[in-house]
Amino acid sequence: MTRVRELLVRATNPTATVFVLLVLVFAGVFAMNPGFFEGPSLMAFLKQAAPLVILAAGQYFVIVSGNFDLSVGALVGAQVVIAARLIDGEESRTVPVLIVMALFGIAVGLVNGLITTALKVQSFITTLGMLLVLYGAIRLWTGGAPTGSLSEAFRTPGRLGIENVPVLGQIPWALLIMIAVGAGSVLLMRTRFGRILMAAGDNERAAALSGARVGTARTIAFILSGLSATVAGVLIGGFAGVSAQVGDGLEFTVITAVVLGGVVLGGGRGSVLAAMAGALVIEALFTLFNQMALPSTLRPAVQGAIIIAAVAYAARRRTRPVPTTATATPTPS
Amino acid sequence: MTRRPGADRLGTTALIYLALAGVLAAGAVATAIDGGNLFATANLVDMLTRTSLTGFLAIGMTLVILCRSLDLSVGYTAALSSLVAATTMDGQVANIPLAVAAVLLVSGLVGAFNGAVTAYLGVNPFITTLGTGLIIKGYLDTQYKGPAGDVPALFQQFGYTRIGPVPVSALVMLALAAAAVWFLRSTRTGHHMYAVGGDVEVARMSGIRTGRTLMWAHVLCGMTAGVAGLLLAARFGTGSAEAYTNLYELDAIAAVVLGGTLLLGGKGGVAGTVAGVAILAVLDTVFNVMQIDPFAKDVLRGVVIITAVAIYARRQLDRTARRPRFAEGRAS
Amino acid sequence: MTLLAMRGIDKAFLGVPVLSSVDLTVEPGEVHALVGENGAGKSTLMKILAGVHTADAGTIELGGRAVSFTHPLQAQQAGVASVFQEFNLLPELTVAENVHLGREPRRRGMIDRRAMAERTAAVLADLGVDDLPPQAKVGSLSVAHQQITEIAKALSQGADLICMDEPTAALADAEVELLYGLIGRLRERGVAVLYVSHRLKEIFDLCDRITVLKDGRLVDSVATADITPDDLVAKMVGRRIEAQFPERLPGTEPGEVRLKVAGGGNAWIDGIDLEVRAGEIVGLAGLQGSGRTEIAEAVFGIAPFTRGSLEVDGKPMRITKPRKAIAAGIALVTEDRKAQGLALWQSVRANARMVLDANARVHSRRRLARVSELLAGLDLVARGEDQEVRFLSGGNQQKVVVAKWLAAEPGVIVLDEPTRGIDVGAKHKLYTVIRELAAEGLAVLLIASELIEVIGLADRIVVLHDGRIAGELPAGATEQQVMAYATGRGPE
Amino acid sequence: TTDAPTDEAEDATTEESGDEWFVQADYEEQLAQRDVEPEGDPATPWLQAIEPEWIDTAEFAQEGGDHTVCFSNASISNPWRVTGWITMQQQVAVLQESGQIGEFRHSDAGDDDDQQISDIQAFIDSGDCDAIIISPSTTATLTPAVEAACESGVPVIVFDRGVNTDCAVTFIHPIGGYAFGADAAEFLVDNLEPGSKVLALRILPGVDVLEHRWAAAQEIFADSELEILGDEFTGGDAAEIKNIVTQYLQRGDVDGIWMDAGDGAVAAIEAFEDAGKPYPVMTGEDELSFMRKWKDTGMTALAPVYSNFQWRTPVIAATMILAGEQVPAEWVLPQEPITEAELDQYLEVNADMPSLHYAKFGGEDLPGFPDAWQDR
Ligand SMILES: Nc1ncnc2c1ncn2[C@@H]1O[C@H](COP(=O)(O)OP(=O)(O)OP(=O)(O)O)[C@@H](O)[C@H]1O
Ligand SMILES: Nc1ncnc2c1ncn2[C@@H]1O[C@H](COP(=O)(O)OP(=O)(O)OP(=O)(O)O)[C@@H](O)[C@H]1O
Ligand SMILES: [Mg+2]
Ligand SMILES: [Mg+2]
Repeated sequence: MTRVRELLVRATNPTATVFVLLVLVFAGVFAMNPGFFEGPSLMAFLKQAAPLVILAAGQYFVIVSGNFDLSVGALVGAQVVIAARLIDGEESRTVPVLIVMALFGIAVGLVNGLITTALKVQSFITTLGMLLVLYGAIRLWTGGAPTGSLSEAFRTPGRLGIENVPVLGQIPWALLIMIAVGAGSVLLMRTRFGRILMAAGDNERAAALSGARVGTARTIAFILSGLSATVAGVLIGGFAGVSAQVGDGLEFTVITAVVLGGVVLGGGRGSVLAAMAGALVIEALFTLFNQMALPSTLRPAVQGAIIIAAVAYAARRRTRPVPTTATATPTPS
Repeated sequence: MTRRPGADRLGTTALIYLALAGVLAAGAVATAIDGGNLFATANLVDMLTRTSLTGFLAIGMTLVILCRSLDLSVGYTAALSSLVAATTMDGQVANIPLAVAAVLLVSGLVGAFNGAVTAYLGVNPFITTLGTGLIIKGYLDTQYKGPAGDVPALFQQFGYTRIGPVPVSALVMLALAAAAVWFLRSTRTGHHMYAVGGDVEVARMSGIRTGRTLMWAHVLCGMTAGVAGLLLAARFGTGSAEAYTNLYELDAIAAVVLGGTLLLGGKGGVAGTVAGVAILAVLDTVFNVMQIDPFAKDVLRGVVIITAVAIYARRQLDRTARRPRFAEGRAS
Repeated sequence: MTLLAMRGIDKAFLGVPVLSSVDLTVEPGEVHALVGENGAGKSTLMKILAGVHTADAGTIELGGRAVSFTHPLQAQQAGVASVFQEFNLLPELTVAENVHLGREPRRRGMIDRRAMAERTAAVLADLGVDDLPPQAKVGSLSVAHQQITEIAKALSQGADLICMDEPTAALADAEVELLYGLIGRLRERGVAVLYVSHRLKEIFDLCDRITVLKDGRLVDSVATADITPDDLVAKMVGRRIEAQFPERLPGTEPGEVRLKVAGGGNAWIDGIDLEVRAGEIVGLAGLQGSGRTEIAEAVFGIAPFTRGSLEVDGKPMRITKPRKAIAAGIALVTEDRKAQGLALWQSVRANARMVLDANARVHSRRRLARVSELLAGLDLVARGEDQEVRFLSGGNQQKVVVAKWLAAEPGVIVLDEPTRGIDVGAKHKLYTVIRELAAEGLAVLLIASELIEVIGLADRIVVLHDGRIAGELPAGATEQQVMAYATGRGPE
Repeated sequence: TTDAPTDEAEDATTEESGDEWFVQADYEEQLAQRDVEPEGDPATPWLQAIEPEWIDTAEFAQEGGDHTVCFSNASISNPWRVTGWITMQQQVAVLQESGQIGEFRHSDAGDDDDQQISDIQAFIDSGDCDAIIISPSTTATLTPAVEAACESGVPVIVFDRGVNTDCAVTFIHPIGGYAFGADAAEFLVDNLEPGSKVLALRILPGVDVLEHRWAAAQEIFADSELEILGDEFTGGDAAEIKNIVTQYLQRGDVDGIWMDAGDGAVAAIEAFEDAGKPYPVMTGEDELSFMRKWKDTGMTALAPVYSNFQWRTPVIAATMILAGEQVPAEWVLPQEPITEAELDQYLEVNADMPSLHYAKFGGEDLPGFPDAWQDR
């Protein structure tokens, strides 16, 4: 019991801001619409939030190791389009196509990782380039707009769930997948790989001189990000079907989410749990705006202001006790 | 120890201009095979025209990146500026000076906000400027539901007039680039940007007002985005909120990095950035002349950017190179 | 009139007091030593004076006027120049630019680069350094030259008070001599120097007064003439330390050859023949830039040998990267702990087990379990193993690095300046540890810039000159003998 | 030299310059045009014209064929434009076959106004174009560039979105956004009980063709007894649409959905299915995914149309102009929504087309049909 509490404290300690923020936003949602916390609508919220949360976990690995992955939005889009074109409505193709998608996600992560680590191209540029390539290549392949259609089986994880559960109504598969990914990520960060990844983001040279395969660890982080984009793609495609715009701009949302979770761009700091909480905050914020019937056009402005304020608050907490050491602005690598 | 002063910086810049020449040559060959002539006047004009907008944005972006910061809000600032310009001018030639002043003020203030939040509140610039961009977007979408304002023909000359084959806007961009080169080299604030980007703590301990330096970089970056907005207004004849959808900020960052400035700050310069901008412009023109499919364009752009950066990443990251004492291979 | 009077200075980090009502007074022209164990608060006190940190309580008077600095610039303007413990240089800038950073001379509003170069040359000449061109890029300089640049930077400010935090930690004896001469000249000009060092010899050679801190409190402030080194150590550590170098432990006999290099060389070193046996401590001596670090890096696979052969435990090896070295049972404690040794934002524990985490071949539960023991054995002062390493004092950070390598239970350990920035108590502890390691059959290759350290510990001393081995001396050699080889003069 | 636009044309009032998108006169005109019988053969709607004012183009007539036609495209960044672009290319192939068009050059601005200005400039500077076709990415901002093109003396054809100048020889477009929005809004008013709740889903703010749709709908809803729950921007992203609709459904019933374009319409319908709510009365667009879902569910719906076949007209117009034939100054193409009665017919014709294809693409008679639209 105390061990659990200790774990919780440790997990939340440096990044408490995001959890406070989560509570605040949920309180706001509750004030607007108490019905939100009834089982079914809460489940619906978690179902729709799951892809971003999973993406945040993937992005976390990349960020904590000292890189960026700007290609995830394009990859999510590409995966959905690939799925639709290859499945083309045939149920029997679902599993093979899922395997192809996983391989594609791994391949994109691998290429991102190798270009970044072996060719020493900064990840901002690598993944920006990858974004362009994926965006263009997928449209080139489909002639500009997605073709084909998804199978029912493919859509199950993103759309359906365990039905008729008392109180909750439906437990979405997406939620279970999200929990599995979250648990897996937390456990992974507690392994030697996780610690090496963290150390590599903190001080690459020290880690390398300690015998760590820094490049390999970072490449694996990119692969994990590619896989998380694949899972997110399966969930998003399942949830809403194919559309041309799928995935657009997700990369910035997810990086914002991770940073909101107290993870420092530049690497070496932050917890994956908090990163995923950051994604929940963003989704909750969108829900809050919706509940408040805030004019659509104003929402970005409010979102921007809240993000800046929250990150500034977290930065103040981090810097206040040690005014001089932490003023350094960590920047993308 | 025998290195000439500044030889290293010069070397990198030279390499980038070499890369530019390479891209030009490759583009010329490709268009020639396709039956075109890249150096036809029309194509040269096209290339030069395409440099101005990204050029303005990239010059300011160079300053913030040198300081190890980033500005993802420039596209939004430019869109806002185009509206401020067009609505202030409102078709009146007499309002032009006022409009220019208003644009520089507004865009400078946006930059100041970015700088202040980044420098004094310790927010990562990626987040600061992403947030600022969202705020401006919200304002634009709410306030302007489309193009607004009217730019008098006189000011439209800024977007359309050419001296010989050279568009005025490209000349202004080059002049601004020259000013920025001078600023970085010869003023204390400019010089300190390298220090702040190299290591803020060291800069601070050396007595540099790091926050102020960063503020300056952001203000200037905001203002160059303002100038880009003026150019947009001159070319559109009106202000356009939609301009932010074009992700100009990513183009600008790509140009800066192509120009050899390190995203981690502290190294690089505007001379390289101009070459980076030119590389992108040449690519655009070549793609257009060759009628490349728009989606293939994206693919090729991505590949070229990564390849170019990979080529000079090797040199740049080899910072700790020590002078060898024994020539390799001979001593054995 | 008193130049500097700090009274009742308090400072806490994260609520933990680091300085408690510390007083310090410095007279004009005085060379004032500030000593104490690692973590005693010396650097913190100096940083308060330099405007880097702001004190929580207390007053500072400079030349009779009360001052309070919130930015280093204010301290500089008030006549306080500082050489900080950690390098404060920008590798991408030249020596001249670094020396004048933040204070660039201007002509008609523009930076005057020529004046900058001239003034830098003048300051370097004043220092007696003639092989450091002002236009050299600092990133390409040796550690020693960087340190000299750092000192030149402080000197060029024309300050009344220069604070130096372990300025000699990276210097070999020859450069230390330069600094001695310089400090003498400063003293003549009435410039005061606040001098932080762990090298007692320097303290007694240079300083007029000594202020001793312990655990953030003032222990004493005495004239150098009134105290003996042993008494000073006792004040610092709180107990007496018997012999400076512990005796070789009984039963430590050189055994099998564990590391053997024959004709090793690469771009920086050449013709290296070296043997280190189990239980043996081999010292590597030489001037700055003589290639000691290069040998360490070659053995460890950072900049591998491109010529010659290398054997570990009799097996020929090609060690081309650190992983291979670690797998072969080699460890390297690097000379720059912040850049090469530690992940500063990670905990003590995470750092201490980094080598185990990173190498499946050396990872084991038993070794993991020993990590805490190792840290305790090195007398680490930290608020727990969860504390982030960046909050530790330099000396304690160094102990974490040593622990990290010992955790892997190597057969050969290369120690590059292992005692840099470590206080006497910790040094003594580390010496003892090195002896114990040798007794356990470890082969130790020891690089140290303080000659007495090499002489005091090593069983054999290999002296380098200009990338080659200039000679070898047995234990008990004199400093003169070592220097004769090191400067290329051959045997005495 | 200067190729800046001259000042004269400028006082053509910048009607778009306010933040008000509703222009009463245009609104009324478009609503009226819906009931006008277009001139021309109904079998080739892309050649029909509503109340055309024929103008003489003899000044542009050129000898022979093999003309170089240049096309500055705003982008092909959405399925509607992708479909249209394929149609246009097929039409060009026909005209090339018949020798009327020689080279067909095109540039794509990727929705970037500034880029498109450069693209147009490059066409002018090249001096090779016998006619320039422009599909502007934004109305007001492309005005100076189009004026510059006109001044170069080459016939200019503008289609889809307009510009604030009438210097182009012809401006080709379907009736317009007001008509689209009104068709949809009227359908909801007619098919819903008074007091029903309607949710409006929109793609982006600030694009005139889309803003007009919403402005007309607001006009009609204001006179009805429907309750508008809200209007949301979705970016055309299916996931976003489904989120939003799901959230509205959590808070209460939604009886009707008004959309300003069909992208992602299916996701909105699925939100009702997943929430276990009855299907709404809905308006989408003639995108097949929506029409197929409509058919499957049997819901009450309408597919307003922004005639995709308009992509054929500009190239035909170019050959007409270069031949000195008369063209309408403003070439208003018919624009008729697809009703339930016509649903089956259109689904049948397009049975093999991909789901993001537009039913009224009007290319069935082109030689490339159906392969060109199927395997892109
Ligand atoms: N920025 C900081 N934040 C938190 N704690 C700090 C900080 N800087 C120093 N400390 C703590 O303050 C104490 C004093 O450190 P300081 O660096 O002044 O010691 P020192 O006497 O210079 O030691 P050394 O001889 O090892 O350099 C140490 O316990 C250290 O952990
Ligand atoms: N004046 C110089 N010019 C160019 N390179 C130099 C110069 N001085 C030193 N170096 C290079 O820097 C390397 C590292 O210097 P460093 O002082 O670390 O050498 P070292 O032998 O390891 O001495 P130490 O161990 O005392 O640091 C030298 O081996 C040499 O290659
Ligand atoms: Mg210290
Ligand atoms: Mg060394």
